[in-house]
Amino acid sequence: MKGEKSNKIKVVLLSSIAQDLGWNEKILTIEDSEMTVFSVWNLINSKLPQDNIIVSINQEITDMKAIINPDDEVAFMPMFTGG
Amino acid sequence: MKGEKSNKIKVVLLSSIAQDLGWNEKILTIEDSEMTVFSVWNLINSKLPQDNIIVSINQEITDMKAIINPDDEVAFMPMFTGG
Amino acid sequence: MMRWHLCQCLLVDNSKIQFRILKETFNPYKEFELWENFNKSSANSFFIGRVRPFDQYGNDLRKLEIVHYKGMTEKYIERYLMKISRKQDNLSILLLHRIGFIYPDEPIILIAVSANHRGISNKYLQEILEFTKYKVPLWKKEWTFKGSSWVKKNTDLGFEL
Amino acid sequence: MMRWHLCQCLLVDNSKIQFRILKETFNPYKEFELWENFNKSSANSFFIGRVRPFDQYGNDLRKLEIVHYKGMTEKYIERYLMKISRKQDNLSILLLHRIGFIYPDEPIILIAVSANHRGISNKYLQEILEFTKYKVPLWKKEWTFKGSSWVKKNTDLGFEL
Repeated sequence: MKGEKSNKIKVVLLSSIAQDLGWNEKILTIEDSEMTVFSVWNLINSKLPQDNIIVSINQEITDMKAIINPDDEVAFMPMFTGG
Repeated sequence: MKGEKSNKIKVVLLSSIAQDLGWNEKILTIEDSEMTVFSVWNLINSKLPQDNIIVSINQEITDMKAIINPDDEVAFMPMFTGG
Repeated sequence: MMRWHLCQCLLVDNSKIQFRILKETFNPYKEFELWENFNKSSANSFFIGRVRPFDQYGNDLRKLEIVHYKGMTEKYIERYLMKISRKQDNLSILLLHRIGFIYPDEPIILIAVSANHRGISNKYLQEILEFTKYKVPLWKKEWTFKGSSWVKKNTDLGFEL
Repeated sequence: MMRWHLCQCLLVDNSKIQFRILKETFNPYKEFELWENFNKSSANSFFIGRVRPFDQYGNDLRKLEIVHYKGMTEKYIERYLMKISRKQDNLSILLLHRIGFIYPDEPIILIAVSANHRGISNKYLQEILEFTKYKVPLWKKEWTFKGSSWVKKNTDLGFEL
């Protein structure tokens, strides 16, 4: 049934998170159909604390409990410091 | 005793007050040594109301009860509307 | 007062203040650029007030006339700008105000304030603007195609505080 | 997003909004002049933010780096500017923000707001400025002569509210 459907997601890291983990973008294959942003975070990161992290799905800010769908772009970023 | 001393004052009108009374500046001779701004106002004006008038002596804002000295410059002006 | 016409700039403690009463129109962008070249800070706030094309009753405006009380107007501006320069360190202020006849869309007032923080430059810019509206001896007369009349009351901020 | 690059200007009801994310430095006075030529109102408020010559620890700064999240940054700015344009009629807004490397004294941000009343142009200018500091996906990294570090916290307004 799921054979035709993509099960890949794009993970984007920004600013100090990209620097700390050493990469900016990765394409991941997801197995779990009920995967949350938090489970992606645990998958890619084993050292950074989760505090004060802003997360987005498809460039819309969301929270760690949000469910990820195939083809989604998930991003992890620190607090904004622009202006 | 007072012969050597000037007993003249300069009266300045600004904005709508100058227009309503028809002049901008006058030199007046004062007789009364205890003359107030209010008495100058009564001397020069018999038609305008006293409300919302700003008065100054020597370009410092004061009030109608202030005493005028010889050589003073007394001015009558409406509320400011600049900026 | 003479020193203003000679140096156009006064140092008060660590702050620089400058103002001019102008009989002719001016180019606000040129003024910003000239001034900011010598007053670059991390926060720079500017304001240009221009003549509306209608009078206080909604009629088409031909021109605005601004009258000042020579000597007293300058004294009140100088005293006020010196006061805020003493309250706040490292402030640069430029204030230009037109007098005489000013036509629709021409600038009447320009204010520039530089400071180390955005909150400070914005705060003093607004304070100076309200000051020029209510505390400086300046009067406006509106000339329409039917006649002229003195402005009785200042325009408000445009919203309820 | 493409329409921004084509027309650089969006009409929302009676208001005009415009923003650009810039990789190169710009001349703020030229930008004000070009923009205000088409957006002359009675009240015009402007802000230029420039790079401080020192970092968050007080060391000499070599350069500032600003990173954005391409697509998301533009989307959040556009959505916010459209929201305030719908709240307030007859507003014109210009917002420029630098990304990449920016050197001390160079402009990072320019905001221009035109309105019918001074209170409105000043109010929205400040709102937009605070918005860009706290609500837009933008990050600062400071490069000194010893190394680089990400800015953890925004500078404050400069005074107690």
